[in-house]
Amino acid sequence: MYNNKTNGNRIMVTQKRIQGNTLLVLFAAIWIVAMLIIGTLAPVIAPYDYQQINLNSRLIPPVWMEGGDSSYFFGTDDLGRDILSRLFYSIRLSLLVAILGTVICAVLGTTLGFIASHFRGVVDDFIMMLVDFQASLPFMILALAVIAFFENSMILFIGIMGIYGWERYARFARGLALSAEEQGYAVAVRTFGASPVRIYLRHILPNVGNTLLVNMTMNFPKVIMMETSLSFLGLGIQPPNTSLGNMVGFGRDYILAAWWMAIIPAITIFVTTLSMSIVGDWVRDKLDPALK
Amino acid sequence: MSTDQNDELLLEIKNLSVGFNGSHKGMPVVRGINLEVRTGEILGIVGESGSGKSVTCFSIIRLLGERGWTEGEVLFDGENLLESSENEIVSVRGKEIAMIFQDAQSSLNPVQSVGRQLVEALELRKDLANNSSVDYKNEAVKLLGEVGIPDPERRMKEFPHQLSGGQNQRVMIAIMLAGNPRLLIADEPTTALDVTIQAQILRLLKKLRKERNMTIILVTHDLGVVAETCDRAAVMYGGRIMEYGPVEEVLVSPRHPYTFGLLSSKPRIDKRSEKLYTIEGVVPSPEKLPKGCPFSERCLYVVGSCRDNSPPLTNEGSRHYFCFNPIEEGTIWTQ
Amino acid sequence: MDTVIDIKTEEMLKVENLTKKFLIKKQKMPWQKKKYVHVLNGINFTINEGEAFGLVGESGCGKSTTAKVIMDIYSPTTGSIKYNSTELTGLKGKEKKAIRKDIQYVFQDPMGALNPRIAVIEQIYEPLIIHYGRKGHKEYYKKAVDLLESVGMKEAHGKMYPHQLSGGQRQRVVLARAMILEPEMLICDEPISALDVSIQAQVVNLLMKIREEKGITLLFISHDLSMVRHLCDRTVVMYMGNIVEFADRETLFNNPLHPYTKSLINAIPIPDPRIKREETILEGEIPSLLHPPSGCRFHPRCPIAMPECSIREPELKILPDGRQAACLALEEGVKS
Amino acid sequence: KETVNEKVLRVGVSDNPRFLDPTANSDNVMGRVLKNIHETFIELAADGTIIPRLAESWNQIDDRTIEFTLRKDVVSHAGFPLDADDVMVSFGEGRTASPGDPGYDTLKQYTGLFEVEKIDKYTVKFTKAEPDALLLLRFTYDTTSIMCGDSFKARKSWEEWMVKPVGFGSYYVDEYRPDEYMVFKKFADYYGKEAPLDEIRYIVIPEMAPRIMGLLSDDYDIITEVSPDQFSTIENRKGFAVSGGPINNVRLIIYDEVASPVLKDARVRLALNYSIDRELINNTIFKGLSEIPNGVQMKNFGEMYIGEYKAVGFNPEKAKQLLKDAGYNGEEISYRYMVDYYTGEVATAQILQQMWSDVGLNVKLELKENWDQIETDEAAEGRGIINWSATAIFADPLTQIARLYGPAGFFQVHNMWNNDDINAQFEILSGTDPVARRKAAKRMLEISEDEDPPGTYLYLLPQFYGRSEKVTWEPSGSHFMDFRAGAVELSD
Amino acid sequence: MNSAYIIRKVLRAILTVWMVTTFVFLILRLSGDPTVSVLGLEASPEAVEAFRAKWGLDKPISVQYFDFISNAIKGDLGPSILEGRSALKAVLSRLPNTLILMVITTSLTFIVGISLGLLASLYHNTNKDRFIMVIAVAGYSMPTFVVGILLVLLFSVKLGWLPSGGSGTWAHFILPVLTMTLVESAVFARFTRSAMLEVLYQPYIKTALAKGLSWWQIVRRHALPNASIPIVTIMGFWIGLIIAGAVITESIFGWPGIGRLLVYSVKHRDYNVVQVIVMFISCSMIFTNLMVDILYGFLDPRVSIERGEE
Ligand SMILES: Nc1ncnc2c1ncn2[C@@H]1O[C@H](COP(=O)(O)OP(=O)(O)OP(=O)(O)O)[C@@H](O)[C@H]1O
Ligand SMILES: Nc1ncnc2c1ncn2[C@@H]1O[C@H](COP(=O)(O)OP(=O)(O)OP(=O)(O)O)[C@@H](O)[C@H]1O
Ligand SMILES: [Mg+2]
Ligand SMILES: [Mg+2]
Repeated sequence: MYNNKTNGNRIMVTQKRIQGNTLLVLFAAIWIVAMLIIGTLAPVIAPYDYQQINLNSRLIPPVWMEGGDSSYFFGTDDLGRDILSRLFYSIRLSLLVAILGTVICAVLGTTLGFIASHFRGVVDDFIMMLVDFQASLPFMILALAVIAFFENSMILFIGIMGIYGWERYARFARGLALSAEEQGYAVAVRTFGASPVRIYLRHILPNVGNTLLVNMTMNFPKVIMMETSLSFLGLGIQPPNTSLGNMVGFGRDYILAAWWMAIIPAITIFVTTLSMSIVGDWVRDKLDPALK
Repeated sequence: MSTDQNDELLLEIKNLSVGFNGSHKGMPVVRGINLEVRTGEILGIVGESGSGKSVTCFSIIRLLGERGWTEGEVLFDGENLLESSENEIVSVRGKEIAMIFQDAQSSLNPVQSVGRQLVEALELRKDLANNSSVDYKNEAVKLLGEVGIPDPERRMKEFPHQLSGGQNQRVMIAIMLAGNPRLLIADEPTTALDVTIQAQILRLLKKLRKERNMTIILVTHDLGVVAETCDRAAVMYGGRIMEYGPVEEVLVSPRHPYTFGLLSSKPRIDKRSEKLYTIEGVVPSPEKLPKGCPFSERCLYVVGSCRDNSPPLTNEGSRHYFCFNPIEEGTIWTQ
Repeated sequence: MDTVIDIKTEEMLKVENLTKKFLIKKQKMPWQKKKYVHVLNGINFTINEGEAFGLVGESGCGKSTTAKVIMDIYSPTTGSIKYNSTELTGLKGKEKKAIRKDIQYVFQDPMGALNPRIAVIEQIYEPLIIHYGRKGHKEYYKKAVDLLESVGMKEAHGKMYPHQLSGGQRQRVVLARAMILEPEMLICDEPISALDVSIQAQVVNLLMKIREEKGITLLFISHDLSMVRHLCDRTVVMYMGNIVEFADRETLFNNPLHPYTKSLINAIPIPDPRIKREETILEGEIPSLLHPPSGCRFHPRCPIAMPECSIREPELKILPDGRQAACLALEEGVKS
Repeated sequence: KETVNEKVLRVGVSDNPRFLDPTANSDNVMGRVLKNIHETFIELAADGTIIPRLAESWNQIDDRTIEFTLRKDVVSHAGFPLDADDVMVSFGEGRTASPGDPGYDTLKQYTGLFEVEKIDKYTVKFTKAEPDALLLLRFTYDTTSIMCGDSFKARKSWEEWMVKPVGFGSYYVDEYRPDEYMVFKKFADYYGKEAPLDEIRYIVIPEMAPRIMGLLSDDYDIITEVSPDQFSTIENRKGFAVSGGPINNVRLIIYDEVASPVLKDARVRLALNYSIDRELINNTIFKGLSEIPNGVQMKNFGEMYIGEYKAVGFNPEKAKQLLKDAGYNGEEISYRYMVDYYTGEVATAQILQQMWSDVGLNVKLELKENWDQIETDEAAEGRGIINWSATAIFADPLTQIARLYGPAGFFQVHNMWNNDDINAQFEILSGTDPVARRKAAKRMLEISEDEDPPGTYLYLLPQFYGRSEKVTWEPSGSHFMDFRAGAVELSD
Repeated sequence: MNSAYIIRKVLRAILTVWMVTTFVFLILRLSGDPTVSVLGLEASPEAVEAFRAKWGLDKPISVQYFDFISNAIKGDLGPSILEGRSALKAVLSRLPNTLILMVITTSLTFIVGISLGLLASLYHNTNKDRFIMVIAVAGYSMPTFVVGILLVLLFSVKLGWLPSGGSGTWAHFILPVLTMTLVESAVFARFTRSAMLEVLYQPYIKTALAKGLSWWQIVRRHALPNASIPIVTIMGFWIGLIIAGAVITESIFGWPGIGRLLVYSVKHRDYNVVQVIVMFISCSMIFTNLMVDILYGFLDPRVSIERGEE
């Protein structure tokens, strides 16, 4: 009855754009779900033992390339291990570490940022000091500290990844909250006697959450690559165990001679990050009342 | 105060419907209204809160936002603004048609000083840009003074949160006057002002009309303001125009029961009653409007046909209304 | 002075000597000087339990600031605010939260006071959650819908977000939110300015009703003098951070004493085009708060200003009929 | 910068030495360049003959004493003529003579200490405290290079000297930028044959793939440390070639029988030795281009090469049997290693682990961040297996297996393993009787591989280079990249 | 801001630097020692002892710490154990390389990132938006190593236009800068986009439109400044990011910068060099963060970092 000719303009964008998005979002969501499934089922679906070295079948290229072997879909690595199986296990480990690490990190950082913004003064100074401390401390040294005092363990490793980058969340959260706190809605709920926790979680967080969400999706590949540096130091995932980061890291010398060793996991990281960004943006749009 | 000095049509709204995708089940909130605005007149629009006054104004300069849609025509100087290109509408906004927003306090950029926001508007003016001798800052200070902001020099440097509600509203007015538009749409420009300043602003608007032949659409709830300022008035209800004509006629002897009810609701300064008169019932929401007259559910003068049929346009000289059972001439609205 | 006030005379809110200055020039660099503007200059008034107390005055004279100071949005520079003889300034913790339940504030800028990311109905019943926990969610919702309806809106509006509402609808949402806790005292900062007269009437009737039924105390800030007159038992008139006149309804509107009050009442437009009113617009520059005029702050614009007005600042005097006004012309011994 | 006919050789290396004075330290990267800028009295040719360099002639007086007569036409990079004083300074106080001197330790470690005496302007006499079977050979090693005495005395600090020493070689150090590049220039007044290049630039590109790409895009003429898996990348491109092969260095693994209770039993260690398929590693990882040594010894040892000895080799059945005998029950053995101290260290470790696990040995890989966490006494706890290598500095077991496992070797000193028999053989090997020495060498091999192994050999460390065909150059069989006269040619 | 505020900030800065250096001091010393790196694996125990005595490594750690601090206060940050010369000099000699790279990449990243973010936000949810995002995310999530190698393959090996590594001429800059820009621009692009989307629907943008501003003017004058808090926040830790992010780029291109030096010095436990670098990073970090804090106040006048000051 009424057509949908919109009245918007370049800045206030139009209707069509929102609908065209769904296919991409669907693909991204499927990818993420697939990653999760692969991660969970890795032991079941991996065609080979991912640690089984077979020096006689080294560096076989993926099936679609000349010299490929149909029993090794993505080929083999420098020790003749099946890349596909290793990829599955890597996804399992990396997703676990990255997701847990990112969540710990986001919660920790955001909380501290909010606390700094709320209390200001000495508390702010103290937290910002920690932030500066963490930010100017090369992460490598923190890892060394951990190695110096603890045994290498998975929980510890995830804990370490949870510390990686918290200072960014803290800074973002603090910066945005400083501004949001002064906005009418925050002032208004304060006059109702709302507790700071409520003000921050219910009112300020949704209004600053997008930036934090972006930071989370941005953090993902960095956490994965961080695995490698830590592995090189003897912390976290170590050969013959595998993770996406380690596959890339240990495969980098082969990038010219056997690109599949590093590029296949790199593409996995890329597509996963991309999917997370797409889904993240979609969630963002869904939650944005301005688009309703 | 007559409109026939200049009968040139400046703005003509033809069968305009406006709605929002997603909200109100996609039903329009403004439903096929027609309105004519002549050069140099002040047109008052009054009406129920939520009846679509602001939405109509926004749609004229195409600021409905992301999900708004329009149908119909908005002819400005004979040009359909709803069809014009992005660049054309940008050149119309501010310079030809300016709009004072209702929500001044939130509509100013919170992180820029009011002076900067005002100067920016001035800088967009072509006639000033060609004139190298103008000092935008001085002009801005002058404008702020004109709208009655005390100590304009200092206020220039202040930020919206440092100003009072009324001061922000005046800043908003100044910003929109800065473009020296031919048509000024003022959406409740004086709600946050005390009566003395309101009078000052209204006087300014009248002066502008007189000196620059500026045309003004004044949306307001204050019937007193309409009575004192406007040449003609339109009364809106439920996305429709109910009654439309010269102020003397609409406010003195309203034909439409809704106008009548409105006038009766206003407390008088010289009288006191225990309870104010209100129109019974609740405004219907856009998705549940009755088939016929939108006011029929609350109307005291409702007749059978009101509910099912849209009342036709009745022309009575220079006034127009839509009603099956108009109020008789001479019914006195004062209680 | 209480003689004319017919309602209970128990003091509820006592504002004493309230002053407020704002920093207007931040010291961005250590060598810069700070600059302050004095917005309130020692305000005194007392609101009695159950009464409707009006606060009117020129735009920018400090009405909202007064309200915000009472609400602890701004902290006062000096002065005291007593609520049922509890000192509000410097209150902390539980006591503060308890007081929050008793006094509610309706913001002047409804758009700013609403969270853009939360559906309005949730914002309306949020105060209930804050004070009574999550349990009665359903009831809260119902209560919120009832309130929405009582201000002339529909349940459907509740599901919308602030930017999807019209100005008047937002204003009513904010009002509903403030009423939901059934506070003892409600401070309304221009709660009806964006409403059409019919809904204004509906809202004012509602306020009067709850006042009668629940004994709620109202501090009503408005520019609409006819509404103030209709609603408020006593009213103060402010001008540039000072109280210039204070009286009960009949006295104030029938016989305003202060020249500023007079010009206010004269400026009210009358919704009848046939009546051509004398336009008495105040002449003269509106003075700056930073450099307030000497003596009486109103004298540069005062139609009856005398030489002495620019020298001496008038005090708020209690006149024989119980009203208060601050004008030298009313003081004995000053010749006009 | 480059004029048309200047011959500049650009070498892409993974790392440059931190010191250019031979006594400052001794590591592979130093060995790669030193002989290009420094000269010793004599030099050992690939065929085992001795070529005189700075020394015109020499005269070995007995097992402990030797005299060198210097050439008279030699000038240093700084222009000072060479004489006995330069030698005195090179082995004198402030450089290598006493324990506090910066070069003391390195010299002592690789060649032993000397008493130096100036006989006349061009004759010097060296005396050792103990008889030394290798006395003459010692003077072929880098640490005995002669420095320009006047320049050394004029130096401001050792640190400054270290990166820009003044010697007598065919190139001189022109510019040294740590971590960036290092430039050697032709020394015009070189006494011998003129250097074939005007300039050598050693450019540091730590990563292998960029090095290879740099070669292919003509940014370098030669690159070092290319793994055999990359050969095709280089060879498939016209105008590029690879070369290289094993050098005089045996890659080893070492057992800590003291810290690890499981390894106390020699049978378990033997089982570890037997279960390694070394040929497989060479044939796959190195494409057969390296070599599996016959125990910890080199073929070029000549008389001292024990050809009749048969090193353990690959025998999984025997390994299993040994484990059974030892009552090994899957106890965990830790294997500590680092990421890339030795080429392909990570890959090798994983391969070994797999091979061991095939015979039932439970070896746990523990990646460590630095050597401290592996080799120091504080890190001993729980240590089982570690990586090592042994260079045959001179073609004699004394500088390889004996230096490694002898009483002064790292493992005995640090109490990771002790064997009195080996120590007795070491005494004999240190003597000068050739027949007894050979017997002792054989015995040492037997003890260290078949009886009470402190570790085992893996393969000869290979070194592969990629180069543009504009460069005619062949690797030397050691770490040294020889760019002196006759060794290299650069066409335009 | 008043002098008390400044004093507090300075104290905080000093405390932070102290904390960082102390932490680094302890951790490096507890987890390794430069001896092996300098003397080699098979150094004799005497040599090791002599070496440790020479650099004071044999003293109890508390004494070493005290020496370090007291020297540092005097302005002497000690020698580089690996290089012999003063650690400060060792770092300073590489600083120009890093600074040049940093300045160029930072400005480029900034311009490219923000422009991409802006475009994406203006074309929100269209194909252009998605395309920009895919490019940005690709650059960002592909390991730096891979990005660098691909660039070298294209520009050096295939086309032969640019040197594949090393330093010296302006041409050597291009690929490292390009790599880092490709990798890091996404940071700005993503944050700009998200912050812009927050702002573009605010009511004051409507006001600006009503004034008659074109979309580009609106972006420049209203949207971007108002969206800048997260952008400015990233600037706050940009220095740390870029130094850390540079390590891999530096090793691909053999670029002699601080990042590589840091990794190298940590690996070989060149204590003082690590200290100098960490001090450099933390000082710049503290400085930029202070600037950012002050900027917050400019960007949003409602924000007062020192609340209570009225
Ligand atoms: N962005 C939007 N999305 C959905 N619905 C909207 C939007 N803006 C306005 N509306 C709806 O359109 C109707 C008319 O709104 P409008 O703002 O024009 O009212 P108004 O006549 O200006 O009222 P008031 O006097 O209260 O300002 C309202 O019911 C409102 O809910
Ligand atoms: N945060 C602030 N910083 C500086 N000045 C302020 C601040 N808030 C208010 N003011 C100033 O205080 C004065 C009083 O403001 P207030 O908001 O109380 O006025 P008001 O009486 O409510 O006016 P209106 O009727 O226009 O809303 C104004 O001049 C305003 O500029
Ligand atoms: Mg409106
Ligand atoms: Mg106000």
